[in-house]
Amino acid sequence: MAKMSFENHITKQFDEELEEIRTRLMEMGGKVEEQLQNAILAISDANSQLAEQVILADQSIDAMEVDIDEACILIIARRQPAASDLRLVMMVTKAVNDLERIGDEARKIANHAIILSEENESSVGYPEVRHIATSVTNLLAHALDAFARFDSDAAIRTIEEDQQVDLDYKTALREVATYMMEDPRSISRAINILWVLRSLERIGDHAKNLCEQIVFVVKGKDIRHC
Amino acid sequence: MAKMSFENHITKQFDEELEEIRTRLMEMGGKVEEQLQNAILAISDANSQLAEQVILADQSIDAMEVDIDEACILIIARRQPAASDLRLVMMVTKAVNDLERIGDEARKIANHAIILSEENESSVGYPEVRHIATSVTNLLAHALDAFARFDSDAAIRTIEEDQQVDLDYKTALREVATYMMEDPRSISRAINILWVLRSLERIGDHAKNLCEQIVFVVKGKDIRHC
Amino acid sequence: MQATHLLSLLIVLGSFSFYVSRGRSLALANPLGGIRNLHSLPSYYGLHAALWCTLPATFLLAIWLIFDEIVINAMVMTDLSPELIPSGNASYNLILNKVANIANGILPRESQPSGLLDAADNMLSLNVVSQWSITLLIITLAMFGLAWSSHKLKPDFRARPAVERVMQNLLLACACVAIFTTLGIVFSVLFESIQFFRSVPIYDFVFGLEWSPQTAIREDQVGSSGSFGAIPLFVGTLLVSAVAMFIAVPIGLMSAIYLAEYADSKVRTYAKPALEVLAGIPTVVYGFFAALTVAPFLRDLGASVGLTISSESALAAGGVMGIMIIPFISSLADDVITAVPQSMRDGSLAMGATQSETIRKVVIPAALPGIVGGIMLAISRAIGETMIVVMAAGMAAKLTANPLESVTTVTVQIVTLLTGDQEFDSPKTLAAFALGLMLFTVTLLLNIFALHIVKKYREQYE
Amino acid sequence: MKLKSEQALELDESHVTVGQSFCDDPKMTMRNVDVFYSDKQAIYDVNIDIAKNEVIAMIGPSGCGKSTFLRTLNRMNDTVEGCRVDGQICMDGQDLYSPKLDVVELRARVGMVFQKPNPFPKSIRDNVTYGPKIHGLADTRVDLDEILEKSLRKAGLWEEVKDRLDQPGTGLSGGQQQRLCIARAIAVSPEVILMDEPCSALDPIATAKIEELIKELSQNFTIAIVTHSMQQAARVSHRTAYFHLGKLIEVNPTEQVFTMPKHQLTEAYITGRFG
Amino acid sequence: MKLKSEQALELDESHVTVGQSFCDDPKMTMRNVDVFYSDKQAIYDVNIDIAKNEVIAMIGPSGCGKSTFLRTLNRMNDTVEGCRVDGQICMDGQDLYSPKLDVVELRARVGMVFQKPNPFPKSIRDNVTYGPKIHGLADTRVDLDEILEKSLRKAGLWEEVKDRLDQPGTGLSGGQQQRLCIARAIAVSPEVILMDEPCSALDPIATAKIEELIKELSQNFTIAIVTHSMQQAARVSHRTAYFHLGKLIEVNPTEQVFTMPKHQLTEAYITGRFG
Amino acid sequence: MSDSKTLIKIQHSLTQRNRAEARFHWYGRIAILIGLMAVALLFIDIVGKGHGAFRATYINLDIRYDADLIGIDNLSDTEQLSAGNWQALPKTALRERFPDVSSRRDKRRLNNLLSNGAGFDLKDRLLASPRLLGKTESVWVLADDDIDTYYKSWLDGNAYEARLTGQQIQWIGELHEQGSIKLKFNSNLFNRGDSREPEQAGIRGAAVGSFLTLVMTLMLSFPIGVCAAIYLEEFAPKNRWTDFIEVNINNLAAVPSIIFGLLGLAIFINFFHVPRSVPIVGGLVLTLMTLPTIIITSRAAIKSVPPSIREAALGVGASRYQMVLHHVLPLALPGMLTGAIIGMAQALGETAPLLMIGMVAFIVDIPNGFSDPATVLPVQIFLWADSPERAFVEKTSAAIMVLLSFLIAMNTTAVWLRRRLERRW
Ligand SMILES: Nc1ncnc2c1ncn2[C@@H]1O[C@H](COP(=O)(O)OP(=O)(O)OP(=O)(O)O)[C@@H](O)[C@H]1O
Ligand SMILES: Nc1ncnc2c1ncn2[C@@H]1O[C@H](COP(=O)(O)OP(=O)(O)OP(=O)(O)O)[C@@H](O)[C@H]1O
Ligand SMILES: [Mg+2]
Ligand SMILES: [Mg+2]
Ligand SMILES: O=P([O-])([O-])[O-]
Repeated sequence: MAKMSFENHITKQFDEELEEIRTRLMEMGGKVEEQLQNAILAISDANSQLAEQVILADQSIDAMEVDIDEACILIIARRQPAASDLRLVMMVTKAVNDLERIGDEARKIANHAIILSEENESSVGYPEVRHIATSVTNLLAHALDAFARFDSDAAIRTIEEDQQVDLDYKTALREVATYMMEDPRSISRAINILWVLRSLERIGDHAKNLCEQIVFVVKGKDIRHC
Repeated sequence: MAKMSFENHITKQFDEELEEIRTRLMEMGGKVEEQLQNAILAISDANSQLAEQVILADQSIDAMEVDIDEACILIIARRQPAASDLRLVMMVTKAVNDLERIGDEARKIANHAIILSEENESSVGYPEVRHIATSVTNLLAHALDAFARFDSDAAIRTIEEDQQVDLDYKTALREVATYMMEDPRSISRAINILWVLRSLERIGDHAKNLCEQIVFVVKGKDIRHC
Repeated sequence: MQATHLLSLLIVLGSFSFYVSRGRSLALANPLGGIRNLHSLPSYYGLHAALWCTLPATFLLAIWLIFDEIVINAMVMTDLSPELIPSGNASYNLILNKVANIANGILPRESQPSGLLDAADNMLSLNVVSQWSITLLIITLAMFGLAWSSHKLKPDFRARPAVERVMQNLLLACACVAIFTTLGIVFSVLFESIQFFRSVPIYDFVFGLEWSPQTAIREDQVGSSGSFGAIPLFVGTLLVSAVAMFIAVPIGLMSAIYLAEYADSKVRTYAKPALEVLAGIPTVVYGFFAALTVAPFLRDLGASVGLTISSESALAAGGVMGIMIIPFISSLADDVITAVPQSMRDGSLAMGATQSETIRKVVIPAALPGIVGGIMLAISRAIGETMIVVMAAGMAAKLTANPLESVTTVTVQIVTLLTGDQEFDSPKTLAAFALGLMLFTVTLLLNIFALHIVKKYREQYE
Repeated sequence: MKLKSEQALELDESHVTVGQSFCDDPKMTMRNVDVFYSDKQAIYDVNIDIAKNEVIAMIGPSGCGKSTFLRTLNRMNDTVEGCRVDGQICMDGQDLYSPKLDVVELRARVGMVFQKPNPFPKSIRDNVTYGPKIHGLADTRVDLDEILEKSLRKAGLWEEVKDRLDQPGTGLSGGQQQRLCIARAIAVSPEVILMDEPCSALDPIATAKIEELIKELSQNFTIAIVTHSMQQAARVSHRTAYFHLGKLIEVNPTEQVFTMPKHQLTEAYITGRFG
Repeated sequence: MKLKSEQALELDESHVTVGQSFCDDPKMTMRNVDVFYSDKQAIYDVNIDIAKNEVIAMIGPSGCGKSTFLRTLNRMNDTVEGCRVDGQICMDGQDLYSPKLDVVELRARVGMVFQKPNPFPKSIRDNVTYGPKIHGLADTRVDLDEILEKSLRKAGLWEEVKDRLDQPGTGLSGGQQQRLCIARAIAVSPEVILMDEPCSALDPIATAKIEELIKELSQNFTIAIVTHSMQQAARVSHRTAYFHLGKLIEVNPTEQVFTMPKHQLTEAYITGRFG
Repeated sequence: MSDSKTLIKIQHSLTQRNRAEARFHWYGRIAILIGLMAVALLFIDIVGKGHGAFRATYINLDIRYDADLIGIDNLSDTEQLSAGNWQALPKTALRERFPDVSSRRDKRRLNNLLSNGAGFDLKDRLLASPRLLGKTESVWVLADDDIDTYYKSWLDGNAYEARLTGQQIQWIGELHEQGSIKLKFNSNLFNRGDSREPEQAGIRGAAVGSFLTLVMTLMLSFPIGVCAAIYLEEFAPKNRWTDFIEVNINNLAAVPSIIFGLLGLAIFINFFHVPRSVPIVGGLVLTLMTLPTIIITSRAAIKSVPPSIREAALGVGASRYQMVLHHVLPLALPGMLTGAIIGMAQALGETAPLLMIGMVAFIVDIPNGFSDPATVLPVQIFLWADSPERAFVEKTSAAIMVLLSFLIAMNTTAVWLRRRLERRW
């Protein structure tokens, strides 16, 4: 039973409500993914306008979090979900948190993009950022994908992916530190790069959390911190 | 109704269960607070042993998170909490997440404490860390206190405190960056300090989240992102 | 026309009005866009007309029927030549009867005084006039009713409530029949009894130890010295009833318990109706059985063991009466026992009680008031039972408590006093009514008490 | 750290209903309604509006007067001896308790569904067409059949019973029976439907179906439903009214009542803190 | 993305109960138990252990055989005509259906509490002392009073009724009556208490009190409870058994059944996916 | 947890308790057996006594329809017919059969073999086929009741000779050997009214009287009873007045039936001067008597219609009358009918009140209408049971059997109806 459905309740209303929070979560995921991509684009293209846009859009993600959370609470109050339904609802209320955090990190990246774009045109740290950004974007995409399909196997694979990202992140950090020591003028810029990297790493972690939640929903096992 | 109680259910069992998750959350809070203090102590005293200890102890915090989460799910499945009870349970499942994150950050600080203790005895950045660490420790203490008393006013005051911490954090960052540029040898050390500062800032944020949750429980209003 | 013909006529008129008015209401509804625009359904308009058409007329007919004979008789008698009018109530009726008989051709017209013949003719013609006038009156009244109701027929006329009000009064009238019956009983026994107590002091009647009404017909003793002491009758009645209850209560009760609690459904489906057959057997059959089978059998049995048992013993009558009452008690007890909710039994059985413990300690105590009420009803029935004792208990008013002897009962005496050739107003006849009064009073008290208990109990689980 | 004090859970003498009791376009309005059973007062000074096409749920502990409240709305209380209603209850501005009003007509406009499914022991067809027949709603057989099908469809029962319309309604399952009763009620095109614990005699599956149905019906009818299941109220209603000892304590949008009730008594009831 | 297929929700011919049906130190054991009502089979091949001092809850859709199962445990089924039990049911290793066993003794050892509170129409005192009296458990009046107080205390009723022990038990409120029935059952010191939907006739408040009581009693007694409320099962029991069409589908620790049931049917029932 | 002490105490008490249980069970069995035995005994007794009455003794005679013997010349002259000496026909034929009987006493004894009504039977035969006049025909002629009693008992092997002379016994023996005496179906029992002669007496008059009385009772008591029940259950406000009506009804149901007889006597006969012995009065009295039964059962039937049905009807906007008429009444009708049948059965078996209103009169004619004097079956039984003739015992039993079969049929119908139509909610 690696996949599951949340249909076929006697109360169609309940089906709809569960479907609703799922779709909204997916929507939020899509939005967050977009934010992340834009933020990364803003950095690599030094596009401060795009960055501004990302920062502005973050509010809507925050609103989504609050909305979905409320919907979950309503479902619990109304439907007394049990077993898989309950796990789904609990998962969603945790997942929105993670997604919101991802959104926040994307905003932070965008913030740094603005700062970076105002600075000189040096490309210090860009390759590292690009490399990790790609991995993290994939990670998030896979996580959301796994969620869409309630595919716990895919989720577990994604969790493994995150370990690679963490390794890459450490390497990148070291490299950026090296740049800094090599060229103290780039320190200010490098620090920004550091923050961006850190944000990306956090995003990876949050995507991993998402995957853990998926496994929890599907298998009923809490695999956090294992 | 700024304060509230979770007693007097017809089912005493329910009272007990709610009390149980509350106490466990408080316990977890205490533990996390201790971790934070130890981590900070490990940095300021360059006590790598203490830091190791912090890192080890983090596992028990993780376990606590999983346990409390499970208890919350059971309460929902069993008792169908509504209104304030439901808000409390939902709050707890979010709060454990924040506490766990604080624990994680404390571990990270401890990690950096080890690195820092292995490096030279320079005191670059220490004052900043100390300053912010004190603020953040207070912040957390206040948040936990507000939770213990379900005091939404105190929680709101604590949220305001966090803004000060954020300001201080920014100042500290700028100072550490200055150190780096002034003394490139200290870069590696300073980066560690940066991470510690960042961790402290996140802890402040998480403490703030806790407070927002408290307001949510007591007032029923979701004040996140406002 | 005769009353029955008039009634049929009214029925015809009523149905006619119904159809006409219903049709009219439908016609009214059509242009308005369907019957939903009428206040009531068309049939109510029809009913309204039918009621208005028939009810007043029927009422009038009833009054006419009650009074027309009286009025005609009075008219005939006033026209009667004064020398033929006798004094005294009894002979007044006699003359009237004679006139009526002449008029109806029962008495031959020949050899009757001409005054009477005139009166008879007078009566005949009056009868004809009366019949025609009532016929006319009724038809007019019916037509008036129909016209009135047609006048009211409008789409917003509230026909349904109007019809329903009439219905309610009809129903009420039916419910009052019971009260009239009771009143009838009370009056019929009370008046005659009062008359009786004028000649026999009530004290002598209630506390007298000797009962020999036969002496009262002897010419020289009319109304004066016949002994009307009812005590022997009551003792006899009680004796027979006691014997009956002695048999019926244990058997009836245990049968009910067995059937309700122990018997499986197969036994119950056969045994219960079989037992109920006893309840359906007419008392006269029991009487026959008691008089022709049981009494001789008992007598012979007694003789064979050296006991003298009267061939009309209280034992035979009471015994058979007991058998008659078995199903009465058992079905009443069965009712109250089955009314005890199964959950009581389950509760007791689940505690580890045996079935008899459950019955004795839970079911019977819970049902006890009902059972007691049932037994009291049975007693009242035994006291009032007539045919068995008439046929099997004998006539001798003996003051004895020995069931082997012959005794007589209140009901036996009522029957004997009233079925012979009776002279009205003689204390002997009136005594029967006095006995009836006593019987009614006693059973009334018993019944009210018993019904009260039974009802109170029933409500407990409802 | 208890709720203000123990007394806080009791009612003040002069209470005012908390929340949104009134609305702009009310279908029914109640003003200062008191209901008595002989000497016993069952409802105290209730003021509330019921909006058009809303589902309003009445909840509260046993004996608090929910059923009584509901039954005043179509004067089913008239059948209870000694029941007296004071105050004003109007539907579309018309006083329900004025002597001029015909209760028969009122009950056709305000249908009722009872706790225990109570189909007439007649065929399914006769059950549904009974109301239209006695009210003269159909002039022809065809009209009647049309009403029959429409009502059964609305009650979500048509597909299940269309092949056995002439079989007795009592032969249906409990849930189907209750839906039949709903079909019967809507066959006379009422404007308001009252439901007194319509699911309490049903198993969870049938209950779920009825709840679905209520949701659908709320598009065409105004529905007032009494339920002992708070969750049910939470699921089906737009607004929830909480009764306590005959007083209307709180009326608010359902979501609010179940997550953030305004009155302490409501909170106490919702969270199971009575006793 | 549905559950494997629609058929998955149906039972295989040869089914095996999922989960932890057995335990090490069982109070009662059932092996291959079938129960028939005349020709109709109500229970199919049930195998389960009930541990000492555990609370085991039976849940399942209406008519699935929960009550039947429960009543086989103290042979209350004997009172139903045409009921036959096959297989082996033992308590402490002793076969309950052996001809040698005296059901009177069995029922004293396995008490039962019914759906509707059924106090005898006697005084509270007589209700509780009924069992001890018929079983001759008390030699003196003092003993009896002691049992009376102890039982009422255990049932949490002593404080409420101690001043009116001689008033009729039927005068108590529904919830009190049910606790009286529990007191009556424990007055004969049974080892096992069976409860068949003990709260379904009670309001939520009384229900909550009974649930409390069950929790407390579970320290001294083995309790088997049938309930139609899944939440109740979740609240009071240690293990939960799910029945479906007379078959025992799953037995597992309650927490697991309600958060992570093993069998799809259990999951479907718990989450409300039947119909 | 049950301590072993408890268990031991329980086990200790068990033997005695189980024995008490068995005893109690047996009491029940014995009680029910006694009841059933009483039923059986009664039936066996009645059937044993009465089965003979369905057959009567007939003697085969060669009858010559001699107009002179009878003393008529015109078969269409009713006056002649009624004055004719019909009994001469069988007497002559019998004397021809036993030509050696000569003494007057013997002749009378010989004539006593025949029923007094035998001649009238022959008259009917002749009137049915007038061409028989003057012809001879072999006819089975009804024998006297004493002969009947003797012949039946003799056939059964224990001859009852008390009322016969040796000579008569001998004649019968001869006739028997000739095959000229035999038992045939007793059609008189079902075709005739009462008679002083047992062999002539039939139950038809009583049966018709019973029927008319019952019809009267049913026509009055059922509608009134049902209406009263409806009023009391559905419309009556709860007040003193209706309580009073209720108490009245319940009490009337338990008032001894003879009291109703007194009522009938005092009110209908003495006050309204309705003639005695007529079905109208009988019907009226029985109506009053059965009314409470019908009201009570009807009320029970109405009560058993669940209130939810009423609420349902009111809930869709039916008025109270529509509710009663459309829903309550149809559902309660089976119960009401059952009540009516039971009431009728009760009325059919009732005797005492009818004695009071003069239905004990000796009435030979079969009543033709409600105002003809009549008697009823149970009263007929009472009368016959009181008659001294031994042959009436048999007749009585037979009448009882007929009455009982009616009653059982009615009660069975009631039970069947209840089973068939009763609804359980
Ligand atoms: N016919 C009646 N006569 C007298 N009192 C009544 C009557 N019906 C109800 N009551 C009383 O009126 C109060 C309100 O009753 P109501 O039936 O409206 O309560 P409810 O909220 O519907 O309760 P439940 O949840 O038990 O149905 C109760 O105290 C009840 O005892
Ligand atoms: N006395 C009986 N005779 C025949 N069949 C019965 C009897 N009692 C129960 N049954 C049948 O046995 C099956 C199981 O019944 P049981 O009462 O045990 O179900 P349950 O799970 O307790 O249902 P519920 O939740 O409705 O109480 C049902 O199909 C029922 O119809
Ligand atoms: Mg109610
Ligand atoms: Mg059950
Ligand atoms: O929000 P985070 O602390 O998990 O990055």
